[in-house]
Order: sequence, then structure tokens, then C-alpha cells
Amino acid sequence: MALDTVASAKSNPDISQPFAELGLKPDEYARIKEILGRRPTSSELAMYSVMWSEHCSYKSSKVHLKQFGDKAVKTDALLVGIGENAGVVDVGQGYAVTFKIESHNHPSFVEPYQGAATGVGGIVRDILTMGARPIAVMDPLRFGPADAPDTRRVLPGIIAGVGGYGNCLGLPNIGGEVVFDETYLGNPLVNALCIGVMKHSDIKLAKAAGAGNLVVLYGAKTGGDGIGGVSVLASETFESTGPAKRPAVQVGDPFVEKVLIECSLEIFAEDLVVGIQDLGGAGLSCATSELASGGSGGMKVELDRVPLRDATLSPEEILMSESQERMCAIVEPSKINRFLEICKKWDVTVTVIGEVTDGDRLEITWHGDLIVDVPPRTVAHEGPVYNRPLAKPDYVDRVNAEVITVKLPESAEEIKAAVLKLAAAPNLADKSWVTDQYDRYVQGNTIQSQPDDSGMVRIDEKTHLGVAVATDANANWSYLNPYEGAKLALAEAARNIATAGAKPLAVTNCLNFGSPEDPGVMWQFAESVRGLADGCLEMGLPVTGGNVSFYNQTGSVAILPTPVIGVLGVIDDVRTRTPMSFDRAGLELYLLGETQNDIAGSEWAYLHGQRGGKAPIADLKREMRLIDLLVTGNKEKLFVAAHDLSQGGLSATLTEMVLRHGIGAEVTLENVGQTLISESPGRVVVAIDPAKSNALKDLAAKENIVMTKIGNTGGDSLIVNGAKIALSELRKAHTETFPKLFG
Amino acid sequence: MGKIVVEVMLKPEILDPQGTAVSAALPRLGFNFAKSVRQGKRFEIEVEGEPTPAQLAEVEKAAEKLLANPVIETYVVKAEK
Amino acid sequence: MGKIVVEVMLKPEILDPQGTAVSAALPRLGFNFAKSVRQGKRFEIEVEGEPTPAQLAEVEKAAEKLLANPVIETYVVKAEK
Amino acid sequence: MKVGVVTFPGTLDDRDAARAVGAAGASAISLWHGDADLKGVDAVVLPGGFSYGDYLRCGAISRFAPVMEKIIDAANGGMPVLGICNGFQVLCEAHLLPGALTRNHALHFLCRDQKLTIENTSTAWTSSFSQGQEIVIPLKNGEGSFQCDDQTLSALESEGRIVARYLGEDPNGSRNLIAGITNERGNVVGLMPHPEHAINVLTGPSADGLGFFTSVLKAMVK
Ligand SMILES: Nc1ncnc2c1ncn2[C@@H]1O[C@H](COP(=O)(O)OP(=O)(O)O)[C@@H](O)[C@H]1O
Ligand SMILES: [Mg+2]
Repeated sequence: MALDTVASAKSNPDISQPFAELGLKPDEYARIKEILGRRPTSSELAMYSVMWSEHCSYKSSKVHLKQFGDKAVKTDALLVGIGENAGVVDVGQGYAVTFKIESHNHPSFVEPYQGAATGVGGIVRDILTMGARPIAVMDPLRFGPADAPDTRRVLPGIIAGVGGYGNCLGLPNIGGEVVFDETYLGNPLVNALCIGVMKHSDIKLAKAAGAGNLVVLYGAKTGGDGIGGVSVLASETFESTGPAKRPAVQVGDPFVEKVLIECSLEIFAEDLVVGIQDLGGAGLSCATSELASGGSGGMKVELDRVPLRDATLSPEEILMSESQERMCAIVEPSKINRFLEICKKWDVTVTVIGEVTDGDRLEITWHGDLIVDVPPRTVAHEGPVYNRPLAKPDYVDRVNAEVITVKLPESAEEIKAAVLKLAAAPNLADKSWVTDQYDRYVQGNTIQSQPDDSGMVRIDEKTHLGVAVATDANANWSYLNPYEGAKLALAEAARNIATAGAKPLAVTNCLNFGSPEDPGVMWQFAESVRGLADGCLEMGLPVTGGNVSFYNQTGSVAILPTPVIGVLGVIDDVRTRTPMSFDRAGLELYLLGETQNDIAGSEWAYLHGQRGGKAPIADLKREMRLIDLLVTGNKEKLFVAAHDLSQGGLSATLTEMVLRHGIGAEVTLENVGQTLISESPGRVVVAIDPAKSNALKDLAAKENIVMTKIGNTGGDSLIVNGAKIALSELRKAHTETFPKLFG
Repeated sequence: MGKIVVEVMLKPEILDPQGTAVSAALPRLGFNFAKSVRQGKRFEIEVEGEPTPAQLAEVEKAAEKLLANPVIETYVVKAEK
Repeated sequence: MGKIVVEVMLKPEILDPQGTAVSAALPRLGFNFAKSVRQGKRFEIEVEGEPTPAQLAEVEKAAEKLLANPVIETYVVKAEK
Repeated sequence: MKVGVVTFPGTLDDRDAARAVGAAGASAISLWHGDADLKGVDAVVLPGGFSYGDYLRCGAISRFAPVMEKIIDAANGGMPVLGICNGFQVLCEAHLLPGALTRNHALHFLCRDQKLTIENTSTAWTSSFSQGQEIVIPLKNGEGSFQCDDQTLSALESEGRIVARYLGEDPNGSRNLIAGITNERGNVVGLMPHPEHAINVLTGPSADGLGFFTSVLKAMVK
């Protein structure tokens, strides 16, 4: 095909263009023509189509996500908010921390290893782009049923991919989730979170300012990876895309990324960039238009200068390529030599591809011919916005009206069987098979990782300042009530930070849903966003960023609404954190918080094939008092251990506590079945020295948190109301599940 | 005893980090013959007796299903000797 | 443009966990042809023009020095086509 | 006392190794793979990581780095050299140590707290331990299975050159559960598990790893 230039677009205005195949709707195509005052060139069409895809433009979610800004609490801790590559928060002592989650769901279904690996690579570059050194990763994952044949294909590949990439980058994996449900069978969820740290003065932004400054592309060469991946893979269900349309898979090179990180940090340390942007979804289309749009608008790029892995790529393909491990920087001419030198030291390919101009157009040429001439804001930030129809789906009232009939354990045998059944359930079983494939030690700053409630890393070796991060989603509750589900996930993540003694500070999220074109799914989404925004306002936590993944559905069946919420907290001295379990006998165990009849949406109900009933109603005021109690109690050194209750209720929490150090416990519970199985939110088990019981009582009374003594630590069994389960038997049940399933 | 060989290579358009690393290392050691290097896998499968066409067809199926990932790789099945 | 191939296999006495894993997986998928499987590497090296004997000798050296580890591996160098 | 810590492209545990060297009371000097210069150090640590992505074979490409020529010479002259994980692989590729490290038998990367016994306390890196001492330090690698021919194995065994052995369940299929070996002279040690990640109980499973670094200090004072 002949090169389609701006001149030929003018002289040859009426040719028919494949906008529909590129995922653009007729009215979107019409708008592009209106913006340009002519038909787009094929390169412009490529750019608009990827940048206006759901994945890049947030066209269906924008109107809802606005609430995170509108309802936000004003806080000085937020140094960079939503809109940049990742939000940045002040954690004290001059340090700033950035963290964000992204999804790589569809690619991971197609090619589990590479999909997951490049998911990790992408989020790490987002964090690096802010000027931060990446210090840890986490990976909330969702799969189809544990025993489904396709799960056996997908899960090992995804775990190996997350590990393969993260381990090679030298980033400790400090947490994540592994959850199974039928609805994820054709739609596994691979969410990846990265945390980075920097000094306040080191924050970098994606903006191209200063006419005459150079546009520099560095990192891997550009190949035909994932061309159209952004628009096709992320924006349409597999149903509508035959294999012919399936784009090339992106393959990651973690070694190149590791070198890119070190090279970039050296460049940042010498203050050599004005602005910087990673190349992720939509590749150069995204990086050039976002950088230009973030600055004054003018930029000239000579596309033929881009170093290629495959010499046959067309300009359209180069613009859309999603080759990994690339960055784009804006550099003052006086600093370019030093920039090139550092790249040479690290053996990183680097090319000046253009310059910032004082105009307001993004102009791209191909061997001298103008092939793109657009106002960059219209590409990057002024894409279409949809207020999609939404309607509460019929299932909601129907399932909410269902009465849960599952039998709760009463006799000693039933109690024992229930504890063992929950301990072995894939959703609750020991995840070492997974986490043993991840390096948790590298960098030497990991304080907590699996199986702790949250991941914790030290950020200053002298002052012992640290941060903790937890991610949570309870899709069962979100299915029953998406508004409460999002709030409950927020509360759970915050609680998981606080059990260690860290104070929750900021929120990120990854919203995984079905098709936004389904009004029922759109309602779930809107309710989840409203719940999260209201919850954050109530808890005084800013949302610093996040990601939306739509079209996670197979045919007409969507995944359970899965808003994954990440909360970051600060702890002044990591040496004083409260661990999740006890390492000695003779301690008293207390349950903090109240247990209600919250069997609906519980793991126990799920194991018995029931998923109806009503989700609990979040009481965030009480959650905040509980958090206060945990943080204050930690400061006052009241706790030997503290562990959150969530899926699997008290049974799961006790199982994890006794197995951690092989110290048993004996507990006596009122209303034992419900107390053991219910998943009422806002609860924590703490272990304390008996001498501290009065201090704990006083604190609980002050915070108005119900506290119940449930037993003592010691022995080599878990004994619940006389039902005795040897730790060896419990350990076997808990640890056997994954190796049995996945080898 | 016969032998069937399956050679699996990444598709040409797919990034090959290992091949790239080898290609970069060779000139550092003074070897300048390579214009490019691609690294793949080689499976040597021992079968009972001389490989039969039926066996080769089976191996072909196994290559498609297990030994190669057709999303990113191509493969060749050969009887050896 | 010519191509030189280097095939690297683990020595028979060295444990090959990848080959063993493939061997174990095949029957689970209903493939019963394999008495044993060994997994190795295949390098495809593109050279300018038809491979010359001198080039092959160079590749041989590179295989000995870099592409294979003679402590545990054997290699074969071939001109292709 | 100056201990050099080498950084190859893709090295990950260099900062951790430097921290451990410091905790033992020596000063860590960073050595860049591309500089054929040991900066006057008294000993060298080749840290863990994925140098050159572990592509081709672990350590195969790094082994030819300019700094390695100097290290090979120095090691042959008796300088203490410790290779940890990827560093061990580099030492084998460089033929400073016999054998090779291959894919874990279960084919997965494995990160776990590993029990070891120290079997040779006369090397430059193990004199702080007692014979037969049991320690726990992290093991984390995908290719940690020590392989060599029978002759080499019996030489290693009979000459007491097994420095450390895995205790309990076999983590990776290494011959005779070998976790670490030394050269004949006892100055070069390769170790698959990571002592630099076990220098205190806050960030590691124990402080047992420190012994390797305090040992070399003693060796250098001698
Ligand atoms: N669910 C969400 N909640 C809050 N912010 C979001 C959410 N989804 C996306 N964002 C924000 O929108 C901006 C654009 O997101 P994205 O295009 O994914 O960024 P990038 O391409 O750098 O990954 C980012 O600042 C991101 O944090
Ligand atoms: Mg970004």
C-alpha cells in the first residue's frame, strides 16, 4: 500500500477507511474527521483507534471515575493524583511512594506465561516513569475452578510468568491473591501491583515542555508485538474476534527491563529529563500524544528513526506496536550527551526521534513525508465519553431474597470436618506452591510477605520507616451488592494494613468487569465505583490511581464484579510491626469485632453451592475505630500477634495462625457454628500476653469495639469447643491442595 | 530403536530475548560470523523400532498440543536416521 | 543468506528434568509413542552467503566456548540446506 | 578490609551482598563488570541475580566480562572469592569450580528458607562455623541443581570439598544434596543459597548467613 500522507488525505478525501475493523464506531470516525477537517491518514486512524479504545480512553468508565476526584478528601499527603502514570503519596522523612495496579487479563488467557510476565513489566514501567525505584510487586489473581483442565493450563503459566519476570527484575513479591470461581474460567484475571519509592524532589511527570527539547526513545527495539492488542484484545470479547484478528502476542524481556530500570534511575539521579513516559498499551501513539498533550502541545517526530526489530513494519504498525521495555523521554539539548553516555554504559539502545515545538500540533513524518498532523489533546485526553445505559440486573433481587440453608457445624466431628474442609479449600489453602516461585528476599528490605495480612517493605534502613500494602476483593459480596462489596473490600484491605500496625494512607484499584455494553454490568460497575468513592471519602483516604478492565466475559456470562482494592499504609518503625501469628504458648486469644449471621457470600456457602442472600453492610466508622485500636495497640506494644478475619472466617484465621509457627491453640466459642464460619467484616484475632489484658480492654472500650476472649495458645493441636485437630493433620489438609492440583 | 526429533522455534515476528543475548555476546568474544541468532528447543524422542508414518503423525499432534505453543512458536517433526 | 545450526543436548548421564517432565506428560495426554524424551537447545545462526568451511570452524569454536558447556553438554554444528 | 562486590547487567543481589559485607565489618567496594579493575580489594563476592537474563545458560555470558579475567587471575593467586547463586554459576562456567548448575528437578523457580549443614569449615568463607553446624538461609533459584560426572563427585567428596549440603527434602535434584563446594585451595567457594539475605531476623529467616562474611574477614587478617 502506498504511503498515506496528510497531503494525500487532502487530495484524496473520499476513500473508504477500515475504521470499524479498528474498533471505531461511525460517530467516532465522524468526530475524527471533524477534528481534523479532513479524513485521517491511515497513521492517524491507527493512533485514534488505539487511543480511543476502551482500554486507553476509559470512555465507558470516565463519567463514573470522576467521583474519585469529586468526592475526594483534601489531603496534603497526595503529591500526584489521578491522571498521571501513577499517584504519589508523601510517607514522611522526605520520601514519596507511588503504587498502582494494572490488569493484563486477556493476554494472559491467550498466552499465560507471556501475558502475565508483560503485565508485571508494564506496571513496573509505570512506577519507574514517576521517577521512583520500584521496590516490590504484588499479584492479585483469579482463575476458573481449581480442578478445571483449562485452569491447569492457565494457572501454572501465569504463576511462572509473574515469577519469571518479577524475579529477574529483582523485585520482591510481597503479596497477592489466588481465587477460584467458575466465571473466571475463560477470563482469568491477572492484576499486577507495583510499589516504588523516591525523594519528593525526584518526582517526574509525563509532559513535553520547552520548544527545542529532544524526544528520545530508549530501550528495546520496536517489533510487531501486540499490534492492535490494545484495541482488539482489551476492548472486545473473544466471541467477536476470530483467530484471524488475534494479534501477535507480546513477549517480554525482563533482562532488558532490569537494565532499563538501572539506566533510567541513573538518568533521573542526574536530572537529565524534563518529562518521561513509558510505552505501554498503544505504544508510541500513546507516549507521543500524551507527552505532547501534557506539555504545550507541539511536537515533531521522525518515525523512520525508530529502531526496528523487524524492518518491514509500516508506519501505522510502528505507531501501534506494543513492544515492551521501551521509554520515551524529553531531554534538553545540553543534556543529551550525558543521557546517551549513560545509555551506552548500560548497553541500552537510544535514539533521538524528534523535538518539542512551540506549535500545538503533533506532527509525525516518515522519510520526510507528513503522515500525522493532529492536536495531541484530541488523541490523548479528549477521546469519546460514553454515559452508557445502566440497569440493576434482575438477578440481584432474586439472589438477595434467597435464604441460605447450608448447615453449620455443631458436633465435635462436624467442627473438625468443617475446619479441615475450609483449610483445604482451594480458595483458602496454603499458597506456598505459588509464592515459592517468587523471590521475596531480594533487595533485603522485605519485612512481611505471604502469608501475612499485608506485604511490608522497609524504605529506610537507618530510620526503619516502612510501607505496607494489601489488596482485596470479595467478588461474592460484590455480586450480591456491588456498592457494599467495594466498600467491604476497601475496609478489608485497610484492616490488613492495620493488623501489622501500619496506618492506611492511600488507595489504588483495578476494576475488573464484564462488558460495559451490558446495562447490568454497567450498573455493577457504577455501583462499585460509587461504593469505593463513598468509602474512601468516609475513611479519609485518597484514590491515587487505578485501572479498569472491561469485557471480561465469555458469551453473555460476565465474571463476578471484581473490584480489586489496594491500600497503602505507613509504619514508622518496621521493627515494631505486629506479626500475624504467635510463636509461643501461654498467650490469650481475643476476637475483636462482632460476629453476625453473615453466611451469605461466604466460602462455606460457596463450598455448598450456594451464592445467594445478602452481603453485609459495611460499617466504616467501626472499621476506622478498629484500625485505630490496632495501630494504637501496636504503638503500645499490646499485641504479640494480630490476624484479620475474611474468607473462611474465624476457622481460616485460626488455621493460619496455629500453622505459622506450629504452636496450637484451644478456643471455646459461643454459638460455635456461626462464630467459626461467618464472614462478618470488621474482625481481627489478637494474641496478647495475659498481663496486657486490662490495657486491651481499656483500649477496646475507648474505641467501642466488642472484644471477646476466645482461648489460649499452646499445644500441638487446634482445639475448638473440644474438637481436637492435630496440627499435623491440619497442616496436611492445608498444604496438600495446591501440589495435588498443580503438581 | 528409532528417534524422532521435534524442533521448536519462536515465530520470526516474536521477540527472542535469548537469541538476542547470544547474538550480542558473540562479537564480544571475537566471533563475527552471525547476522542474527535465534534460540529454540530440540526434543529427541526415542521410539520403539523405526519411526512409522503413524507415529510421526502422533508426534505432530503432540508437538501442536504440548511441545510447542502455536501462539508464539512453530515446529518441525523429523524422523532421524 | 545462509544458515548454520547448532544443536546442544545434555550429555546422556546428566539429569534432564525437562525431558523427564515431557516424557511424563505425554501419556497423560494419550500419547504413548515415547520411550524417552531429552530436551536440548537449537540455535539458528544467520550468516552472510552460503556457509563456508571456515565459518563452520568458527561456529564450532563458538559452540565449544559459549553455546554449549562441555562439562554437561554435547553439540553438533551443521550447515542448513 | 575491602571486599569487592561485582555488578553484571542483571545482577540483583549486589546491594544485599554489600550490606552483608558491611554488617560483617568490612567495606564493600563495587566492581563493574566492564572494568578490568579490582580496585585493590582483598576478596570478591559474585552476587546473585540473573546476569544477562540467565539467557543461554546461567553465568555463561557473564563469565567473559572484563572483570572476570582479573578475578580468575586473583582467585588462582589465592584471593578469597565467593559466588552466590548466579555467582556460583559464573564460577562454574569460568572453571574456577567444577561441575555445573542445571534446571531444578521440579522445573520451578524455588524460593524457600533452606536448612543446610556446613561440612567444611576450613575454607576462607566458612571458618566462623563449626563442623556440622545446621543453618537456615534463603534458597531462591530456577537452576540450582548441581551436576557433575562421577569422578568429579567422588573427588569432591573424598577431598572434603563439599562446603554445605541441603538438609531435609531435596530442593532441586543436586547430586549428593550439594549446596556449595570449594576449590582445592579453599579460597574459592560457590554456594547456591543466599547468606546475604540472612544477616538479621528482621529481613531474613535467621542471621546465620553473616558467618560467611565474618569468615572471610578472619581469613584476610591471617
Ligand atoms: N479505577 C481507577 N481508579 C482511579 N484511577 C484510575 C482508574 N482507572 C484508571 N485510572 C487512572 O487513569 C489514568 C490513566 O490510566 P491508564 O491509561 O491506565 O494509565 P497508563 O496508561 O499510564 O497505565 C491513570 O492516572 C490511572 O491511575
Ligand atoms: Mg503509563
